[in-house]
This record gives sequence, C-alpha cells and structure tokens, in this order.
Amino acid sequence: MSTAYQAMPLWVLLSSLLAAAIIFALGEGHPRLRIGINLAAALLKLVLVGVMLLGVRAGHEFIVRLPLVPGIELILHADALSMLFISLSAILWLATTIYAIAYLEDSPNRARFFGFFSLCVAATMGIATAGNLFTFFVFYEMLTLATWPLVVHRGTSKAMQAGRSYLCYTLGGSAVLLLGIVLLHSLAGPQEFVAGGTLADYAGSNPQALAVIFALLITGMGVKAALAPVHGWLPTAMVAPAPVSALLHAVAVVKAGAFGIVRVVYDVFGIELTQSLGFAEMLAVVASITIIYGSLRAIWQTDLKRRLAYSTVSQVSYIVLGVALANPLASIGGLVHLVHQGLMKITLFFCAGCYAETHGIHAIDELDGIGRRMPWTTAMFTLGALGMIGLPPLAGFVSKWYLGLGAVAGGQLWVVGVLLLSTLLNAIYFLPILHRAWFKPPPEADDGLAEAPMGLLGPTLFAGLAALAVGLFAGFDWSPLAWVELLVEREYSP
Amino acid sequence: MTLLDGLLALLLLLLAGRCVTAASLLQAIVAFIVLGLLLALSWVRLEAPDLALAEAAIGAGLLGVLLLGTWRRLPAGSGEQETPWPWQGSAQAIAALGCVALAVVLALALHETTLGPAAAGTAALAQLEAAGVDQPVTAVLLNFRAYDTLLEMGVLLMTLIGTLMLRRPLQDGALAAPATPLPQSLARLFLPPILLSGLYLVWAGAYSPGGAFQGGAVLAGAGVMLALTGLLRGSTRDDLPLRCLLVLGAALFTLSGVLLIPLTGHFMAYPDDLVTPLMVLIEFSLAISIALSLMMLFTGTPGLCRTRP
Amino acid sequence: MTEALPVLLVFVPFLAGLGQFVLGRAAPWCQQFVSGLNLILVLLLSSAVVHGDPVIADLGGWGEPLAIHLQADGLAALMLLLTAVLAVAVSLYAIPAFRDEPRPAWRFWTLWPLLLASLNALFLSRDLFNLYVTLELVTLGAIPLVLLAGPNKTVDAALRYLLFALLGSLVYLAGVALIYAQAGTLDLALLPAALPEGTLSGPLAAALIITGVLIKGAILPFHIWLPAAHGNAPAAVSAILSALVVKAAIYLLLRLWTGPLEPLVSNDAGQLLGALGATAILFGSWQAFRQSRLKLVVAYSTVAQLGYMLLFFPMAVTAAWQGAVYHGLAHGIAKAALFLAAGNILYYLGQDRLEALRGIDRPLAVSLLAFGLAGVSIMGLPPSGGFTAKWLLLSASLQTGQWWWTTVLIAGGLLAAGYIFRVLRLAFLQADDATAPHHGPVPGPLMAWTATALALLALALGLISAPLLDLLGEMPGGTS
Amino acid sequence: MTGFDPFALAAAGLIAFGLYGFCVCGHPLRRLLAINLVGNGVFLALILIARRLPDGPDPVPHAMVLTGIVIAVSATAFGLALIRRQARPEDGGND
Amino acid sequence: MSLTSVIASLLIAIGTGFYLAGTVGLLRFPDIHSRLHALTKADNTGLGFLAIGVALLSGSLRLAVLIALVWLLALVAASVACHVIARYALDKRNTDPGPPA
Repeated sequence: MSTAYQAMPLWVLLSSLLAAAIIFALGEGHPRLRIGINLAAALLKLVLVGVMLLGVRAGHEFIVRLPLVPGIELILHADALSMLFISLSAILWLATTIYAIAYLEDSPNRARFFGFFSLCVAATMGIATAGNLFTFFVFYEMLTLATWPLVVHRGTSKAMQAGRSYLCYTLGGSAVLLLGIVLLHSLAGPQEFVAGGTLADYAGSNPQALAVIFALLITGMGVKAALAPVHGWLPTAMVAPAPVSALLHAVAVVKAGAFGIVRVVYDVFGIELTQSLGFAEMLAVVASITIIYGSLRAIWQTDLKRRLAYSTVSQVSYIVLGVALANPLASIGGLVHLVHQGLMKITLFFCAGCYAETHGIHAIDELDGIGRRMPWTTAMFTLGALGMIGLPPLAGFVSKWYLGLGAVAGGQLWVVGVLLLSTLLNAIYFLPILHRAWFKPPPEADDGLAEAPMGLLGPTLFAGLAALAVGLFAGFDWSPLAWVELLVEREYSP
Repeated sequence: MTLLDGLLALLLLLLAGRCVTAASLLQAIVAFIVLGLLLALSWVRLEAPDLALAEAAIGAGLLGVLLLGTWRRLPAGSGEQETPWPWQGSAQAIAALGCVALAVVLALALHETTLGPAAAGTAALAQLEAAGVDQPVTAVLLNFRAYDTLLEMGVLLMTLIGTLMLRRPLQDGALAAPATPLPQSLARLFLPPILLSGLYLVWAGAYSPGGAFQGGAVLAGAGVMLALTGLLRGSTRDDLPLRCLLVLGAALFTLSGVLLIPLTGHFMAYPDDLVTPLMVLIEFSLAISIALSLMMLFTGTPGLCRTRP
Repeated sequence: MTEALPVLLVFVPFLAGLGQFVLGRAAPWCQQFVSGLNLILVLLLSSAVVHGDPVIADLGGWGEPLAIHLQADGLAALMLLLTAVLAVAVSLYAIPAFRDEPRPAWRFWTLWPLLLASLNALFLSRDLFNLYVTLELVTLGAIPLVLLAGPNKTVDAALRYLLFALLGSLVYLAGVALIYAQAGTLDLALLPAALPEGTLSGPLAAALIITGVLIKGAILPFHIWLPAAHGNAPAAVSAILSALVVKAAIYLLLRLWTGPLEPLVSNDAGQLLGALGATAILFGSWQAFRQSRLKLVVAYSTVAQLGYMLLFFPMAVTAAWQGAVYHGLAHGIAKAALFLAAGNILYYLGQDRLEALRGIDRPLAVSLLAFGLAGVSIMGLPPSGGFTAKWLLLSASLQTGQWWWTTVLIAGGLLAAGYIFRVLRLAFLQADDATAPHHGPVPGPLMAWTATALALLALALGLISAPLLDLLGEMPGGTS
Repeated sequence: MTGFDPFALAAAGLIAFGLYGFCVCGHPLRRLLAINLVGNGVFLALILIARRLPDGPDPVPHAMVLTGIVIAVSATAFGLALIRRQARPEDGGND
Repeated sequence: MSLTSVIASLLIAIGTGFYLAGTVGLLRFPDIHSRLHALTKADNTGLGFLAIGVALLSGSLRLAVLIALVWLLALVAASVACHVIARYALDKRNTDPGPPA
C-alpha cells in the first residue's frame, strides 16, 4: 500500500486547510476565484472521503503519524467511527458552502468568513481522524479558534457578547480537557484510541484518578457538546449568520464535543470499564437531564433560531445518552443520531436562514402563513421538524427507536420514559410552528409566492431530502444505520 | 597603620551615609566625589595603585565634573529630599533593615573568604613571561582576558551613541568661559605636562602602574579642561576622522585578534615575537579611543572643534 | 574549523556595527548580509553541536583556568538560533520602518549589529565575569535603541531601564566577586568543582547573582521598568527587547542554576523562584488585560510570559528544562511577531489606543492575522510552540507531584486568551463610520509579511519540536 | 573582632548604603549616585579579594575592577545625559 | 631617630596645623571671599611644609624634585581656581543682588 494512499486522512485535512490558506492569501480581491477554489476544495474532499470510505469498508485502516513532542505523536487515523463523522462533514461542508455563498452575497469580509469557515472544517476533519487524545485536543482547540471569528462575524456588539461567552465557555472547557489529558498522560503514558479502551489495567490500582480524569475529560468535551449545565454559549451564539449556526449545530462544534465523548467512552476507557466504574450511569443521567431541560427551554423561546438552538442542546444529548447506555442497540441509536441529527438540524437552520434572508423573519410569530409564500422551504422545515419529533419513518424515529430498544435491553426503563417525554416536548415546541406556517393566514396583503433564491433553496432541499432519505432507506447497505451497525459490531466484539 | 585604615574605612562609610541622606543634592554629589578620592587613597593602601589612579581620574575626577555639570542643568531645588532616614517611614525602615542585614552577611562573607586559592590569578602571574608586558594587570586586560576589554570598548561606544542621541551637551553656549583670561592661560600652561603624563601613563602600563585606561582618562581630562576653559568646544558636525579614531581601539584590537588566527591558532592570541609591539600598539590605540569617548561623553556632542578667539 | 564559529558569531556583527558607525549613514543592505551570514553560521554551529560535544573556543590560547572560553552547547545553540532567526526578520522589517528617518536609521543600523554581537557573545560566554560585561553590553545597546522612538517620549522609560539594569548588573557583580573569592576561577565549567561547600558566602553569592539577573530579566518585583521601555520603543526594537534581551537574563539564570550554582541552591530557592514566576504570570496577564494601549498589552504580556520560564526552577527535571527553554523560543518568536504586528497597526493609525482599533481588519488584515496567530502561541493553544512548552511544563509538574503549578499554567493560558481576544475583538468590531481616521499609509508587504512569517513560525514550532529538543538535550547534571 | 579588615566592613557598608539609597531616593540623579556607591563597594570588595594571593596582588580581580569602573562611568555618563534630557525635554528636535 | 626625620616630622606637623586652620576657616568664616582667603593661604603654605617634610623623609633628590614640581603645579592650579571662584562670586554679586541660590 503506497504511503500516499496510507496518508489519506492527511490529504483530507489539507484539502480544507490549504483552501483556507489560499482564501486568506487572496483577500477580498478575487471573489470568483475564491468561490471556485472553495467549491473545488469541497468537491475534492468529497472525492477523497469517498475513496477512504471504500477503503475503510474493506477493512483498511488509514493511519498517519507525525512526531510532535518527545513521546507524543500527532496521529491521524481513519477508522469506521471517524468515517461516520468525516462523511457527514464533507457532505455538509459542500452544502453549507454553497448556501453561505448565496447567503453572504454582497456582504463585507467574505474572504475572512470563508477562510475561517474552511479552517473550521479542517479542524473538524482533524477531530474526526484524531488517533489519540493529544491530537484530538490540538484540533479541538483549532476548532475553537476558527469558529470564534465566524460567531463574531457581523461585528455588532451583540455578536461580540456572543463571541465572548463562546470563548469563555469553550476555552474554559478546553483548559479542563487539557488538564484531564495531561493527568491521563502522566498516569498511563501516551494512549491511542483503540476500540475497547486501554485503561483496564489501571482500574484496580487507581480508580479515583480514573474517576477524576473521566470527569475532567467529559466536562471539557461537554462544554462543546452543550451538556447542561455548560450549554450557555450555544443559544447566545445564535447571532452568527445562519450558515455558521448550521455548521455549529449540525457538524462542527457541538458534534465535535459529542464525538469526543464517544471517543473517550469507547476508545480510551472502553465501554466495560466505563460501566464497571459507574461512569456510564452518571453520564446517562446528565444526558437525560440535558435532553429534558433543553426541550423545556425551547418551548419558551420566541426567536426561531434560539428555539432551534435549545432543540440542539436537547438532541445532541441523545448521542451521549446512546453511548452512556452502553449496550449495542443503544449505541447504534446514539451514533446514528450523530448523522441524523446533523442532517435534520442543518435543514432546519437552512430554512431559518431562508426565512431571515428572504423576508427578514426572525421571530416565530412572524411565521404566520409562510408556507404559502415559501412552500419548498417550509416543506423542508416540516420534514426536519417532524424528523426531530421522531415521526416514523423519518430519521429521528430510527435513532429513538434504537435508543429505546437499547434501554429496554439494558433494563433501564426510565430512559424510555425520558425518550417519550422528550418526544412529547419536541412536539410541543415544533408543532405550533408548523401550524402557524401552514394554517395561519399570512399578514395582510403580501401573500405572493416569494421563495428563497436558488443558492439558498438548493442546499436546503438537498439537506432536507437527505434527512428524509437516511430515514426512509435506513435499511439499505450504504445507509448511515448500516454503517453504524458495522461499527458497533466491531466495537463490541474486539 | 591599621589606625589609618580604620579611619579611612570609617570616613568612607560616613561619606556614603552622607551621600544617601544629604538633604541637598549638591551636598550628596560633593560627598560622592570626596568618597571617590578617599576610595582611591584606600586602594593605594590595598596594593592597587593602578586602580587608584583610574578611580581618581575616572571615578572621582571625570565623573565628578559630569555630576556637577548635570546638577547645574537641573531646575533649581530639584532633588531635595525630605525623608531619607529609616525612621521617617515604614518603607524606609524595611529597606534599612534589609540593607543592614545584607551588610552584616556581606561583611561576614568577605571576612570568611580572606584565605583560599585563586587558580586564575596564580596562572596569570605564572604566565606573565609570555604575555608581552611586565605589569600583571595590563597583561590580564590586554592579553589573558583581552576579550573583556574589547567588549568593554563596545560598551563605551554604545553609551556614546546613546548620549549623542539625547543632544543634551554639558558644554555648550550656556556655559560661557569665565570673564578672566587666567584659566585659559593656565590650561595652555598645563596642557603639555598633562598630555605628556597621559602618554607616559599609557606607555608605563607595560611595566608599572598605568595603562590605556588611566592614560586615556588623563588625556580625556586634558580635553575636559580645554572644554571647560573654552579653548575647545563641542560641535554638532561629526566627521569621518573623529569617528575613525573613536573605533580605532576596538577595530585594531579585533582585527589583530582575527588576522593573527592563522599564526597562532587562537583568537586574540599573539605570536611570541610580535607580542610586545602589538601590546603597545593596541594600548595606544585603545587609549586614544578611550580618551575621545570619555571626552565626548562629557561634551555630549558628536564633534569637537577649536574655539578661535 | 568549528572552533572559529563562535568567534565569528561575535565578531562579524561587531565589526559590521563598527563599520556602520564609521560610515556615518544608514546602509540597511549591509545588515541584511550580516544577519544572513549570522544565520548560516548559527546553523553550521548547531549542526556541529548536535553531532557531538559542545563547540569550544579558547580565546588567546591560555587554557583553563585563566582564559575566557566561548562555548556553544545545546542551550546556547538554541538561543543563538532564536536570535539569528529574529535578526533576519527584524532586519528586514526595519528597512521600511526606518526608511523615512535618516538619522535614527543610521543609529539603528549601527546599534543593532552591535546588539546582535552582544547577544551572541552572551549566549556563547562561559565566563562569569565576561557574562557581566556582555550583560552590560546588551543593556547598554538596548537602551539607546529604545530612545530611537524619539527621546522626548522615551526618556523616562530609558532612564528607569538604565537605573534598574545598572543596579542589577552590580548586584550580579557582587555575587561574582564572592564566587571568585571562593573558587579562584571564573570559568563556568570549573566552578562546580572549585566551589567549597558549607560556606556562608556561597549561598550569598548565589542569591546576589540570581537577584541581579532577576532585575535584568524584569521578573515580577523588578518588572516595573519593562512595560514603559518595551511599550514605547519602535516596534522593531520592542521585538528585539522582548524576544531576546530580557530572555538573555533568564537564559543566564537557567545556565547558572544548572551549572555553577547547582551545589549552592536549595529546593526552597527553586520554589521561591517558581512562586515569583507564578505571580508574574498571573499579575502580568492581569495587567495586560487592563491596559488601554496595544503595545503596553504586549509588553505586560512579556512580564507574564517570562514567568513561565521560571517554573523550571522548582521542578528541575528534564521535562521542565525542555519546557522552559522551549517556552523561551516560542515566546521569542511569537512575541516578536506580536510587536511587529502591533508596530504595523501603530504605523497605520499613528497611535495604538485600543479603541482606535475598531474595524481595522480590512486595511491591516495580514498584520492582524499575524497578531492572532502569534496570539495562539502566547495563549499556549495547539498547535504552537507555546503549547508544546506548556505541555512539557504540565507534564513536569505532574511528574514531580507539584500539581499547584498546573493550575498556574492553565490559569495563565486563560488569562492570555483574555487579553489577546480583547485586542482581536476590537478589530472585528464594526467601526462607527466607514472611513476611520488614520495617520500613515498601509504598511507595505515587507512589514506585514515578516510579522506573519514569524507568527507562522511560532505555530510551526509546535510541529517541529523534536529536532530542536534533541539539540537542547537533557538537563545538565540532571538524573531524570 | 580580631583581624576584621576595616575595608571589608567599608565595602559591605558601601553596598548596603547604595542599596538603601536606591530604595529610598526618588530622584534619578540620587539613584544614580546610589548605584555608583554599590559599584564602589563591589570594586572595593574585589580589591580586598585580590589581596589573598601570597605572591603579590591577584591581577584578575584588578582587571575586573578596571573594566567595571569604565563600564560604570560610561553608563553613568549616559544616565546623566538622560537626566539632563528629562529635566529639559521641551527644546530640541525629535530625531 | 635621626635629625632629618625629626625636622621632617616637625615640618609635617606644621603643615598639618596649617591645614587644620584652613579647614576651620572654611567652616567658620561667613562669606565666600574670607573662606577663600583662609583656604588658599593655609593650603598652599601647608602643602609646602608637607612637601618639604616628605621630600626630606624620602632622602632622594629625584623624588624631592618631583615633589617640588607637584607643589608648584598645585600652587598655580590652586591660585587660579581661587581667582576664578572669587571672580565668579564677584560677578554674581554685582549682577544679582539677591541671596545666592
């Protein structure tokens, strides 16, 4: 196997990193060239990811090692779990880029925006392919830094406040994470991500230390995953432009946190150790609390994007919950939600962006009758919302179904209760919106058809239909569900 | 003679105390200058006549002129201080306590180390034959540890550049020559013997107390005298020959160190048959640079010119 | 052949400075040549050091214990490398920065090679008294450079700097005197064996030397001269001062602590120094956060960042050694980039009050990028040299069981993020009116890209630490 | 107190007075004087140390003192120029 | 103790006495001119006595000549210095009737 092929993760990473560098170097001067490069890079990445997907499916593991600090390597490692995240981000990067190009047309500082946007995706790629905690941390921080300019992009004082809150939370979180990583390093030396974990030997000798480390790592990542009570940054970050919110919620930041938690539980501590030390239970409780809390808060939001943000707080915790339940079925549910939630949430945010951009609508009570004026957009919004609620056969249902199965199988029936309650709450905060959009009369006079421009609508349609498809065709061979089943199989039978 | 030593030490301490606590700045400066002279005397007592010469010429003489000249340029009444005594404030008291403690420990440490080997010093005395000069201090300065001396010339040059940047000459129109012609006549009378003794000191450095620094300081003193009496004044025009002379010492020193590497195999080593002439050459060039640098530190101008009546 | 390298490193720039002085007008190209040659010489020297024993030059050939030796070991080679890289960058940057001012330009191009020679001399010296002379050279070269920003504006800062520096070096010299009294030699290599034990003057000398160096290095109680001097100097000079000149003092401390002073110092002294460093980190960062002028923010950041290097002393293991030295490198590069970027902003705006920075990201995009990237290293976020250093120090603190330094390191990083983002956010804030008043032209590409190149290098240091740490080697005299 | 060299006391005293002056005095010229006191104390101490050699005074500390004096004086001269500039900043160009 | 050394000691003692008187004058006299009067007279004469005493003690002609030269130069320098100071004080009093700063 040639080294160039072996180094695929590096190329995937570089495809967005170099794009970012070129965009920065070009400056504001060459918009067409910039857009071309951006799209070309996104397409190239998609192709590369496709190649890798084939490889991993065939059982190949890509791995690149760079010595970084004495005794510590930067490892880029593409396994099945990485591919789940990578594919999602590669596809959604393309969609979001197209969307953002249309969304930000004629607004200032676009080069800066797209540069950091690409950087953000590069960081996500790094997080997905990180082969040890150290590498993970490197890209995790890079993500923090690359996202901040996007959050404050508008440069208003509100955006600045959001940026400050974002930084306070995430930098605080990464400090905690770093502490955890250093402690782990001093306890056990360099640890790579290996299915089943590598810390079993230390469980007997030093359980307190492991508990502390686990708590630190999960707290550090929980900040980005917006676990309650450290979710505060997410709703305020809603001031960012819609594509940024979409990216933040569906792919990059929140998912990075959730993905990190998955890595820690699966590949650092290992499911058995997590369970035997009692961490899994605690994590499940925290996730459940976040699910309910986020949904409750969402009900009282009047701003569309804020309501979606609290919805994210709630939905991302499904992933954590799935992992924390620590049995194969629940794990399938949690992991597949990583993809499903991403597709659904990005659809919803794209729609919110369309509303805002086309008609200047931000608040929910302005949505009256929007379905007649923007039927396609609203249809996609409906798809996403119903999927979130978990209506069969949409994507959300698949996730919740497996989670429920897992809870039953694991004998944790209270989780089923949580799921049901959450579904009810989801319905409470989504259905009124749908009702307004479709059945309420539009405000006087202007009820002409005014759909969003194609550059916005296209990605929205694509994301919405994809969200629909992953639910409908969940049984197919190449669906995320099938992939996750494969993955969980590998994880639980080392 | 212990009585004299004790008296000297006591006077040094009293003057130091006076220098710190005097209410008027002028008194503090005067105390400092007198202290410098007494220090020179003490160093003669401590078998260090060349250092005494240097201290008297540079430390007390030249520095004294500089201090007084600067004092003149301060606004009247500046630098008066009200509360120099330890009992006049808690900060003072703490500082005093700390310094007393330090003094006690230092004195004990100095007392403790009155005996012991000195490998470097012994080696210097043992290798004096090869150094090209008979005077141990000159040998150390120009040969054994020539590198220090060379870098020191760099310090001199840099402070000179810094001083010139400030454009605050000590010797300018504000300091008019006295109405009486006597000082000028005196300066004319004294110039030849001073120059002679300065050059002699440089030359004598090879075998008896003296050397480039002492001689250079005396020559600079001659310049200062001329400047003070108005025979010479600073000018804002700097010219090439002057700049060349200012770096002459350092440049010659470095170049001879570098160019002779093929002959000796070491940087700043001198072949045996050339060592004495080289030492003398370097010593004189250093003295010229030192004298000019010190003088221009005094005038604070980038150039010098004669005053024509 | 290799023995000539240390000598050339000192004398090539020294003679260049003298030549420039005699020439009497600015000749920037000469300095470009010198800094390039200097870099080549340092690279040659580093390759010689990494392949074998330290390179030693015996000046005058008088041998131990009399002669002064120049010695380049791993630590010295790294510091020389830092100096050489920064010399190239700063020399390039200074061409446009001093172009319009012929007289200051001449002084800059005279003093800067002399200062470069002094720094090289300091890093190469193996003699306690010669170190005193080089310390003085470095300081007295640095202060006139500060004055280049205009004597009226900088005279207070320069005077304060001079007073503290003089006091520091004399206190150091007092320590050297006591050491010589006991050991009879000044050679660093001979001192550990020559120092008798159980004397009063040994620890006293160590204390004096350390205090003197701390004053020169602007460590916390003695930091008060630094912000004004570094904040008011021209940008190129501030970069040299913060990245190299104060670093030289800390370098000296590292060198002496692990060498001649090793038998004289106790663990308690190390803890005390560590505590000073920790206080410097917290206090300096806090002060940086409160400043209202950009260059003062950066200057106080130096006060804080120097503290990290002091954390070596309480831990004194190889990881801490590597961490401290690597922090020196990373901070040097990053801080130079920060000052150059700040200089560009100052050049454009004519002032550096923070509120004037609103919305300047358009004209100064590249400089701000440099500021941000260098800030990453200053904050100790990955991937950057600052992070690598912080990681090493963190590991060392856990390895030695001194967990309290961990909290300091992490808190310091967060505070640094505070002041860096405080600047960056202003640049992102929308200006009230589109055409904000500005003073000068947009800095040219040379000014903007030298800063960016340095900032990128600071990040790259996070990826290429292995060969550099190899060059550094283990802690001298350390067992672990 | 047998054999306690009075000059050792003087050297320690000069250094201590100088440090005290540096701490207590506010005016830069006074601080400069204080620093020079410290310097003189250190030089005196070095000369005392030079006397330990049985066959004549040790030239190495003497050379150190000579170097030190020149450095101290040139730095002081520079400091005095700074003080003069500080006292009269208004005139003169800003080059 | 030889006769020369007795004479020399006597001369040195006399010289010291002059110095003492001069110093007392410097400290006690009210204005600058009378102080100068005390100082220079006493100093020059005192130095002369001292020089002769020391020259006698040294017992070498070369040293004696050198000492004489030193005394001569000091004499000239002191007189001119005294003159300049006096002149300065006089000028100052003429131009500026207020108390000296």
